[in-house]
Amino acid sequence: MSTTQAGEGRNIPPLSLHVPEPRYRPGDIVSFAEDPTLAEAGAVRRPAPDAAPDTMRDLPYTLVRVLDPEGRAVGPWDPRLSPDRVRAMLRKMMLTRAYDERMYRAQRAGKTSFYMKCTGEEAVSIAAAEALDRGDMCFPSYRQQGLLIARDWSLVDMMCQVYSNRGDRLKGRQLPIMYSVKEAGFFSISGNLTTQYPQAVGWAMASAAKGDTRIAAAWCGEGSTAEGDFHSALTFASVYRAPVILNVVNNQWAISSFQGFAGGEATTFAARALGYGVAGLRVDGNDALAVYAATEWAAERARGNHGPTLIEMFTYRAEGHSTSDDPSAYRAADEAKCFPLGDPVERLKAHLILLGEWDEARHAAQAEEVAVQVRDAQREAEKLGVLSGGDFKQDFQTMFEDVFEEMPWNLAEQRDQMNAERKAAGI
Amino acid sequence: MSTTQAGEGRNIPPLSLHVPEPRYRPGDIVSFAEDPTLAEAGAVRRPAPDAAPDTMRDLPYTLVRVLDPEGRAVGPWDPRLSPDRVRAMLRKMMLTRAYDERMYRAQRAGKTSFYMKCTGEEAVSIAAAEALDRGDMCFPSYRQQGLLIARDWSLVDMMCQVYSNRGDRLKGRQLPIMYSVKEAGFFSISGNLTTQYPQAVGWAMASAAKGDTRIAAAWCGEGSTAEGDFHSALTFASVYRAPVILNVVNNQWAISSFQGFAGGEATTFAARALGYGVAGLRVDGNDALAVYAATEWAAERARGNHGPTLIEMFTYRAEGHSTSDDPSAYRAADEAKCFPLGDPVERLKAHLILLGEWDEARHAAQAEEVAVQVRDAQREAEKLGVLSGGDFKQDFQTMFEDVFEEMPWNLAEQRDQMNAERKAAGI
Amino acid sequence: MAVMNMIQAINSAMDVAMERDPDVIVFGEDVGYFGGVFRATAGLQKKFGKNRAFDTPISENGIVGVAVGMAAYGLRPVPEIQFADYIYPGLDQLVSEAARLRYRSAGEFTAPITVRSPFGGGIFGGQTHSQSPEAIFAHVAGLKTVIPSNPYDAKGLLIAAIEDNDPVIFFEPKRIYNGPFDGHYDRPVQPWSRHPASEVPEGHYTVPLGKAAVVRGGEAVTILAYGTMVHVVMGVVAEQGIDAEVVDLRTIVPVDIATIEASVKKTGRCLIVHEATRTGGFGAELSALVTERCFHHLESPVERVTGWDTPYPHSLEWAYFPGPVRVGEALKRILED
Amino acid sequence: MAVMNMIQAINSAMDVAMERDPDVIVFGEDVGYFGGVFRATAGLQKKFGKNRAFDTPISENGIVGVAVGMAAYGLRPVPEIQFADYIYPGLDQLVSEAARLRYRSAGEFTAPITVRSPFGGGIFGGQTHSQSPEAIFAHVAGLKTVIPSNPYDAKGLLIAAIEDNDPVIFFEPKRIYNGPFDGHYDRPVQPWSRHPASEVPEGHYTVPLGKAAVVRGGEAVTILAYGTMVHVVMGVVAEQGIDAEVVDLRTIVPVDIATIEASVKKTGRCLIVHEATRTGGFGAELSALVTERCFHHLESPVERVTGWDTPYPHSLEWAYFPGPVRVGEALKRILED
Ligand SMILES: Cc1ncc(C[n+]2csc(CCOP(=O)(O)OP(=O)(O)O)c2C)c(N)n1
Ligand SMILES: Cc1ncc(C[n+]2csc(CCOP(=O)(O)OP(=O)(O)O)c2C)c(N)n1
Ligand SMILES: [Mg+2]
Ligand SMILES: [Mg+2]
Repeated sequence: MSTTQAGEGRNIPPLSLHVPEPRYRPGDIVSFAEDPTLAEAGAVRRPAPDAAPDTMRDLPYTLVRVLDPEGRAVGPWDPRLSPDRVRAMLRKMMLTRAYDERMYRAQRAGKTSFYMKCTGEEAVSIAAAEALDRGDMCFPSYRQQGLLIARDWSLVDMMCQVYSNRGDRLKGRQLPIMYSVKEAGFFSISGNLTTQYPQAVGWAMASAAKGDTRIAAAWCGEGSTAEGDFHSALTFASVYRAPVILNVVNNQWAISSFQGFAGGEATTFAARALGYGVAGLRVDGNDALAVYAATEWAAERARGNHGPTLIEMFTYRAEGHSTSDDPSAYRAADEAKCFPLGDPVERLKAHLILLGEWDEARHAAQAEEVAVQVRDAQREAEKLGVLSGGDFKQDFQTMFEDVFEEMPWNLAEQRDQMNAERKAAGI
Repeated sequence: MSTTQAGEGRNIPPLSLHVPEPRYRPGDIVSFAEDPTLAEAGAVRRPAPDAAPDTMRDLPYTLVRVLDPEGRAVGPWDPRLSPDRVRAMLRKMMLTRAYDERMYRAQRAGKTSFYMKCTGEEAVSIAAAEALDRGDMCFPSYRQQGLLIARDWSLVDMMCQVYSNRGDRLKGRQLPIMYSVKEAGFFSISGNLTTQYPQAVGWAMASAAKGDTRIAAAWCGEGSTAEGDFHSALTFASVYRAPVILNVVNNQWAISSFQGFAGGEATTFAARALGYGVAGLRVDGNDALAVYAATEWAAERARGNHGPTLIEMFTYRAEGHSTSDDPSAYRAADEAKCFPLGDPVERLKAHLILLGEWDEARHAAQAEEVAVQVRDAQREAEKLGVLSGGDFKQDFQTMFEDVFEEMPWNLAEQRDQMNAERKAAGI
Repeated sequence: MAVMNMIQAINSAMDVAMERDPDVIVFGEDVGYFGGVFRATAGLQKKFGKNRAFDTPISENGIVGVAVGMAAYGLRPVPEIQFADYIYPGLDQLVSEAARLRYRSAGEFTAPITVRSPFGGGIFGGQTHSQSPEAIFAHVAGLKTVIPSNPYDAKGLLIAAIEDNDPVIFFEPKRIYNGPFDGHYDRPVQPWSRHPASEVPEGHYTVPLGKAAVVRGGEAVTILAYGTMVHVVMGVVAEQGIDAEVVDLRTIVPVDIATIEASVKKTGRCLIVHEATRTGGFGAELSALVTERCFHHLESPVERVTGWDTPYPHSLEWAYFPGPVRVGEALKRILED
Repeated sequence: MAVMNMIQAINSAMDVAMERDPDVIVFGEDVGYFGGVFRATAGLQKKFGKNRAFDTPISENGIVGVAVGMAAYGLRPVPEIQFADYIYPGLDQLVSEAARLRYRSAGEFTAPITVRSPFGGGIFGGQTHSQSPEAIFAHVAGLKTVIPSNPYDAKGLLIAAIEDNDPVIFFEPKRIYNGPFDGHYDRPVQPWSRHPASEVPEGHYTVPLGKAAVVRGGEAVTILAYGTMVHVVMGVVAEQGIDAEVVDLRTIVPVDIATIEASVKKTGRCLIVHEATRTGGFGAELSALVTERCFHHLESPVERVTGWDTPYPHSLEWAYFPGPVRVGEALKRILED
């Protein structure tokens, strides 16, 4: 080490730590300035789904949008869906919102311990599910209840899980909303963030190794991208060109932390794709047609053995993180209202009306209809009980089942002990 | 889910799994075709060290080189070092190589349990250390012994660690080559890959939070980039704009796995930087001047509060992974010889000769001189013992020390028990 | 003196430690601006600035990893892991790095980190908001593991942990953040203000690591517990009028063997209670230690009342939780034997 | 029948399992082309193709994570973790995902994964090539943990593990890959070929999980051990002519409690031997179980001979390793008590 080297004894200014800060905090007046990365509808090119990743390194820095401010579908990504299919999507989005609203109120009424809404993010799940095949496997986070609704899964079944009641196929073992529906290609939700990501890649690798035609798709929040599982998933997906779609739902917030704490100040989440040499898209997540188009493109890519796609779905978490959260403590009250990409239900509705395929009256009627559907489902579900303090809806014995396929001696003994002790204690 | 949807009942070809395969395997004739990503010396632009990351997204896809095929230093990255400094670097690189050679033979002679060479990668450590300040903190992997040699650390001290002998400051606790030298700004090496990466970022964050002027640098192999720690490190470095240089030493192999198994088929390792919105450079790691220049640039960037840099050092692991490895089982015999970027010592030597600052005779004399220096150091070190089977060089009691600052009762009891039992057994 | 609940006491401990030592910093998911999902770090960013109290990416691996590097620099990091259930991604940095840094560098580098994390069940949190993974940490050489059971201890132990020069895992029994829950989930929980240990000095003091507290003297049986279970045990003992000696371990590594040994040698009987899964839980170590050291004083086998060997089930929480019924039945067995 | 060492037996197990079931796949770092750093998967890629035996990125988290997804698809993955010391980055996927998938989905999804990993010391591997972390896995509900001590068992247990419908951690004591090491590091090691358990059927057979083997009958004391320690114990017992009953546990979860209980009730004395760190090691669970179940039969306290509560030290390996001296001294104490 030369002593003449630069640095020693230099009079240089001190370092400082950069700690990100969101644009607005409680009390601030929100006014989102023009954000050039949000691009105009129709402005982004659509490469062939088999294009090499290095021919589309621009895409992560822009935004795939189909619906323009008036509600017209424009540009190369327009999926040209029939009005019937668009109406079906709208209905499912409305049904999802109604379901959330009702279950949220059930929790507030003390009927269960916990609930999480996906308000404002309905397009992300519904439109993606519409663009996938029924046999494709979904590895969701807790905010993709829309996938089940898109696949016409029983609301009663979902509610029974939320209530941990006698009808709960998961035997009351899981926190509300941690659904598992193999029949609907919906993987068991984990409470540990991002673990589903490498699992989706593994499922896709298995499908590829077996010469199957089914692909996998996974979802995680933008905050969750910081977990190591995200990196494992992308690395394995890239190395083995796994037929998988990896969605990052950037709803701007992770509980109280804005997306800057996951790296969103420095670049987009779609740009993560570049580091792994895989295709990356950044999509208007409140534009159901854009979500559909991007998912369709990525599915075709995966199914054609052209490898994985990372899609950032740019959206906004319009409500609290969960029933345990009060966002007014950390973000400005009207951020959701001011979010530049609007509301996905309103936007799809406007599109259909513009096409002459929908009107306010039909919309109001449909809102009423899905509300009734949810209310009826709730009545059915509640017949099987709701969760409350000390009153068990499940047979105790089930607690010891399914730890292993066959119950080992220690669990059998523990079950017997529990029964004996409760008996001895007269309960 | 509409039943008319694309996909169901489609006659589509089966998926297949892509499992990477290196270009050459044992028995193959190696002939590296022109690789466009290797760029010509001098061809790559040098942005200002405070340039925004989004103004240099091209750099990860090319290669910063200073020495041209004849040995001339060309282009904007030429660090314009004095001949004295270049000669000093050359000497340290030769010393590192001689040290490796001798310790490797000591292991083969049964004097210790394990050794790892860095042959072919000497420039990566030596030139980087030369471009850092002495107070900057290094978080190395096991293949950066050159950092210690660059900082003039005692060879005898290093050897005592390799021998786990009475002179070993680490009390024989660590596998050979897992040095720790706080005085030389060299962090304790871990056997667990990539753990040093977020640690380096944490050190840099601390330095920044304290208004210090010292920065941190870390090294890991290209194979090690797949670990979750890599992702954590880059995420935290990006979020807090930590003053840190994160080096990926892409020596093409990770034990028996070529770099394609870490994602190297799909893109460069420098491109990982893009995903985090941080500066990324891809550098000819066998070109000491390029390594110096890139490190100097990144250090200036970090010290000026402009954030982290990820540098891929493109090089080749010329020997086996470790003394436990035989690379002839998995790679072509003459790959090292045919590696298009040559040998770092030869290239720096040619440069000095071209400048008229060096000649074959001086080179031969220096080779002899460093060999003698190493041999003398070895003699010194061996006076304090070498590792061998059952013969302890360390006081037993030390085994129980340093688990905690103060020894708790269980360790004190265990120490006493060990002493008593050995006494009882007459040993 | 002030009246504090557990959260307030823990908050006060960090406040005091940060006041006294500019090298103490706190960080974690939602820890900065918002002050933590349980509000344990509320107000610290405002008071000490963003350089000393800040939010992090959602990466437990990164949180612990950067803490190790900060500690190597010379800071005293106090990271929070939002729930103990999420500590596993950070485990390698804890067990392979923080725990062994002093040893492997022969004292050159150290890792004086205090990892705080809410743990334990009883809040209808399901499998991933209820776990008690303390046994995993207890098995790792080089880590200390601390579990307070009341506000006074929580503050004193946390300050001691932060001032300790070795890495400490500080598990906070979240069920008793707001009151000393005795396991009777069907009765209203008393607030801390009615409990003497809610009297907490406002300034600096420490409760030493590695020292248990005999929270109730007795002759008939020794009960070893920590965290929430101390209150469950005390409730049963009081209700049933058993002359038990109740030992609140407070630190499980290093465990206060002298206190345990003295108590069991006196009573001749021992019950161990914890919430974690039974097999391989810390109760096993306690049972082994007691038998090894007090064998000839024991009049009945050491018993364990623990969580069952299953994941933590959401709706069957109160059947899983080792509550008053199970503790009571075990005490009957032990005293009758 | 063929004569096999441990590596050959393990290799043969995978070969047989892959032959019989096209859903069995193996992968891991250096596992494919090269056949593993210990050569356990040698030849499998050549025989079964790159879709069924392949190299992976260096990401234990990814290796286990993709295995869970593959298992959900319907495969039977057999990933290798190169050394048990490197399993921690994959721990979350093991304990939070694989272990709980059947439970949390009420049987909809399962994770029939067998994670193979060389473990234990005695090879001068230092801190990160020597660990025995079995206790961590034993504490996790939903995982089985298997540790063979000889070629015959290794093959039969590995096939059984692969065929099992639950996740299994299969720890291979690397010190005995090539011969039944008895702890006398200063004597030449015998090759497996001189040991009867090296006679291994070439085809399919299983050794059931959850069943211990009484490898030596005896009356004076029961010794519980697994892996390398079985041979250390057998050596001491033979040399000292002690009438010990030696139980090779083979599976530690679920442990074969019936065999343990019967033996200890017969002998009245019990020694537990393992290489892992003492505090919170699996020996603690064994000691607790024995005391709980055999208390009135015990004539002396259950003892543990284990690794010390320190990281695994490189050059002091033989002072750390619980070798013949320590086992011998403990037996003396137990038999004299
Ligand atoms: C491993 C892990 N760490 C922390 C948590 C606690 N946690 C639950 S949700 C959440 C925020 C996730 O934010 P994001 O990924 O953006 O998803 P969103 O809630 O916005 O849909 C956190 C920190 C967890 N569940 N798992
Ligand atoms: C966490 C962890 N996993 C696996 C290993 C085993 N291992 C040691 S070195 C190595 C290869 C590393 O390759 P690379 O990162 O390219 O570095 P290089 O050896 O080429 O310098 C592996 C797999 C380890 N030490 N730590
Ligand atoms: Mg979010
Ligand atoms: Mg390498």
